[in-house]
Amino acid sequence: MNHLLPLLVAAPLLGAGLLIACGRRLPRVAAESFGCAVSAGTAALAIWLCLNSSPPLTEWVGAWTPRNGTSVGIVLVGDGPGLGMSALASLLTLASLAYSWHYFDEPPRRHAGSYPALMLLFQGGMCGFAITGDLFNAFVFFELMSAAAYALTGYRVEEAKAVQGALAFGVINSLGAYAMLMGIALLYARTGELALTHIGRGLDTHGGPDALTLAAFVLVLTGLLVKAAAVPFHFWLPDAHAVAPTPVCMLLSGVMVEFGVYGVWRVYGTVFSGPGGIPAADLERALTVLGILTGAVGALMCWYQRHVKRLLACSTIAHVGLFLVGVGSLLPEADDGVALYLLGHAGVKAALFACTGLLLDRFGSVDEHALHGRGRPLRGVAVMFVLGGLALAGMPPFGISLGKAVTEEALGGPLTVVYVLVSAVTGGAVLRVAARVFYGLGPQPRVGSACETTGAGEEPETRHRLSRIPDTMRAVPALLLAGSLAVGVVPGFARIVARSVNEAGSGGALTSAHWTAAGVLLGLVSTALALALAALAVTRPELLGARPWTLPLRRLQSGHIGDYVAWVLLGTTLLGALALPGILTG
Amino acid sequence: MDDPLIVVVLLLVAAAATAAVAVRDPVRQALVLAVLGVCLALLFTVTQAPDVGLSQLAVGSAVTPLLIMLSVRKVRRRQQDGKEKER
Amino acid sequence: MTVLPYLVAVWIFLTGCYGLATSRNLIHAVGCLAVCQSATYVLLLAVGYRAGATAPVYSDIKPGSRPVVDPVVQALTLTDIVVGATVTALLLSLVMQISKRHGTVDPDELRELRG
Amino acid sequence: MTRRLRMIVLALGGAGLAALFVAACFGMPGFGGDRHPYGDRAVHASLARRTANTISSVNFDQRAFDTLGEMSILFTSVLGTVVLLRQTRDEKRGRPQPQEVALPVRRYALVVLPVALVSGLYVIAHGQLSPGGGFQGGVVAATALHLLYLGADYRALERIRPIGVFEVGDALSASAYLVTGLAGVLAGTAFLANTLLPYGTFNTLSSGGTVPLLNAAIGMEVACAIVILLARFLDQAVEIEEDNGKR
Repeated sequence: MNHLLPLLVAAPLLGAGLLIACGRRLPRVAAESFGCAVSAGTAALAIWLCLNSSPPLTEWVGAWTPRNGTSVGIVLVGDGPGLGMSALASLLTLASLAYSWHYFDEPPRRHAGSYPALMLLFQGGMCGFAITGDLFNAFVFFELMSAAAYALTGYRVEEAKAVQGALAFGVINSLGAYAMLMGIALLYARTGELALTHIGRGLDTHGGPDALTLAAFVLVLTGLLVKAAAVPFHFWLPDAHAVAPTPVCMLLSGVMVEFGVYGVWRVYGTVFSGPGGIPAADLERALTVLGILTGAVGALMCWYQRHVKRLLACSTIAHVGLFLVGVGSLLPEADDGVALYLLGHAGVKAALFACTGLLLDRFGSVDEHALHGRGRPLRGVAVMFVLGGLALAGMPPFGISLGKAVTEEALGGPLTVVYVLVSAVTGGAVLRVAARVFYGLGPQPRVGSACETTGAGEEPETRHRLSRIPDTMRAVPALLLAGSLAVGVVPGFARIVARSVNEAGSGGALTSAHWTAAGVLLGLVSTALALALAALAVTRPELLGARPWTLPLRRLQSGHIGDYVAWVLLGTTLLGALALPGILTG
Repeated sequence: MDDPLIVVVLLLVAAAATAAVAVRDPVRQALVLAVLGVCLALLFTVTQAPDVGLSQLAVGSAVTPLLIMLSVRKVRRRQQDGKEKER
Repeated sequence: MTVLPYLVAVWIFLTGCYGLATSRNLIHAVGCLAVCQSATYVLLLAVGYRAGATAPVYSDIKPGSRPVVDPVVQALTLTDIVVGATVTALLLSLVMQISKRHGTVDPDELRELRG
Repeated sequence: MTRRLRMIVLALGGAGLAALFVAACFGMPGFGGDRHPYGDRAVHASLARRTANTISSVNFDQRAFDTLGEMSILFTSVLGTVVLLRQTRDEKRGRPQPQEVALPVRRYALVVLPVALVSGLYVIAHGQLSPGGGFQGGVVAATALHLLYLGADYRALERIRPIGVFEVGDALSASAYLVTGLAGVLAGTAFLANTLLPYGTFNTLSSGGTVPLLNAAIGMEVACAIVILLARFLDQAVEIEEDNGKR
């Protein structure tokens, strides 16, 4: 069975190759159906392998099975988290392809296969990154998913915003990837190995951590955190996610950004967690500080957006902050919670983007103020949007709520407050949009400030403005929400997730994840807070409107590539400073 | 380091890279990048990496600068068209 | 002296970053990104170098007769060079589209996507 | 953000990163050191499989999965460039005027073209033996083809460069690489396993098992990819114009 692991990568890539080879003659429907079939097949394979991943599968590509404990090949690790992430990525790819099926804007002439092919390449890159156990190989697949994502983000080249956002995305992420490659070179210099476990062992035999270990750690994490959009590496994300075509946004926000967090968890756990790596206290400090910062900045930015896609993108930043706090605690229970949270978040966020896409295609705008009350006829979409907002705020029994509850219980203390506040603000912002757009509540806001991006004047992504919404585009968000709900309510699912996460990491500790009274209560509290915030914002707009002290924060989001590069460098320094104390004393 | 040749080439590479950043005009930057490509190819050859040197020579000193030149040509042509239209 | 090659790589990387941050022309910025990338090649090959060794190609030397430099880093660098060029092409095509849609390639003049 | 603030942030970040890097450099093993465990194993494995060029063995056998990823990045970037530089609705195609090229340049280009093309193919074919291989040879061959732009003119180049064929070739060679890999799975060994073909005689063209096959696939892929890239860029720089009616 472990021979089938590489197929998770090979199948989508081969599908893309065939699509391009035959795409010039293929009618559009055939090309898109083929794309859906390939991604569905890969998803099925990923799920099947995932169900059989205990004990974890390992596969040496090219049959370079180690002799005397060493090998020259590349190892693939099919454990629960890796296969789970590839299953999630494949399912979301399938959802986005289904969402764009037939209705998405005309493909370029004689290139009917190019859009599904790019999606499949994206999927292949994500699956490869999820299952690889080799650091350089991880870098390669990281680049693959980035390259596909840049192209997909700029897909609508006639939109001025789209090409600008895609370039910022491309430049910043490439820079992050090169930083990561520098880090890999440093690790290779020290240990002479590339497989994750071997690097970890090599660091341990060398003795305690020193400046080289710290630099390698900081550089590798820079690449991953740029992808995860942790503050201050996050500036590219609102620009890119707000302008990418909606089905691509579903993938970017739903799973690609989360791959950064997954990468941090994987790399720290297998490379830097030994005595020769970075002491646990340092990682905890670094990730907790960055996580709280990310959560706070993301939530604030999210609240003050009127461009709905940008608002959702900022809420992704906020939630990534919470993931980082959870992962940074290094507690096995928190890992379980984050895994569940991530699964639930992917479904909800993708569904919310899908609903926003429907607004765009129907009304040619994603501006909260301009759309005031115009969404009334879309009753089904309204219900889904509200449910999405509530789920984002942490309402039980959605998967997000369960994951959050488990993590909160593990973390305890003040970090719980951060969790509740951030989810309340992001959920509240979504609910505010729902109330204004779909129900026309409250007065139509008039205030606008000079430094903000409005969502008006966007082009629909479909060929024409939709007069009625096709069933596929409506079914996809509904199914995604149902999936997110299932994460929370299907009995035994949480236990399976917890077991496979613990088996792969967490030092063999076995924990169980389930609903508790305290968790439900916290979820209800954050939901109530979100509802209150939304109600207040709708009825008394001036009360929670833009404050002068938030202006500098919003001005930082300048759309200028040079600024973003400067912030990346500062972030690297910050990360180094946060992880420094343990190196100095140890 | 016993090989003074490597030191010289390394310094050449550093100088070329600095120049590639310092030159602000993209056309001249493309030329400097081509020089940087040749210097890197030289460095790779003296550090016993002929494969990489060959690759760098073909890509770094031919393809990349060519792509940059073509982009500049497109952008400039566009801007000239724009100016003529304004007149 | 034994750290000079590493320091050169670091210098190239930081110079590239500086150029990227202060660039007034997006085409120039993409060129600076290519400079950043060449830093990774220099670092990788410097790590794999072995004093007094020869290239790891056995078409004209007898196996085992002389020490060879590390072939792994060379393989990594080799593929990366070609890939770097194509990613540069991808970014340059975005720049061309920006020039069409915004009428400028000066990052200071791009006035959308703020706040 | 003002220019001044950006410079402050940049200076802070750059200084921190520089300090980190320099400290790390002094912790590195000295330049030219003798400890390369992975490299030594790779050399050993390459000789055991009778591949004279160790680097080709690493690229196309030991770490062929990396090369699969790199090839896919190449494929993705080319596809992305094709999509991004497509002719949009507000653009039209202009006919470029043939430009006068000096006769010596023209003759030189036409003489060098076949030489460069053949040397590109030679470099691909000898990838497992001598320095070179699919990546380098592909670039050389693709660039050589564009000498025709100098030697004749743009129209001649367009005639011998039917872009559709190259796009199909690009996709097919990528698929060929994958199919070679999948053959290993079907044969029951492993993905990209180099156990199907005999390893041949050391230092001959047919040595190395599947290495020459994968090498050829990469050579074709790279050549097609670079041709398409240059074609798209030339297209933009020479042919595609904005429709004067709009904007």
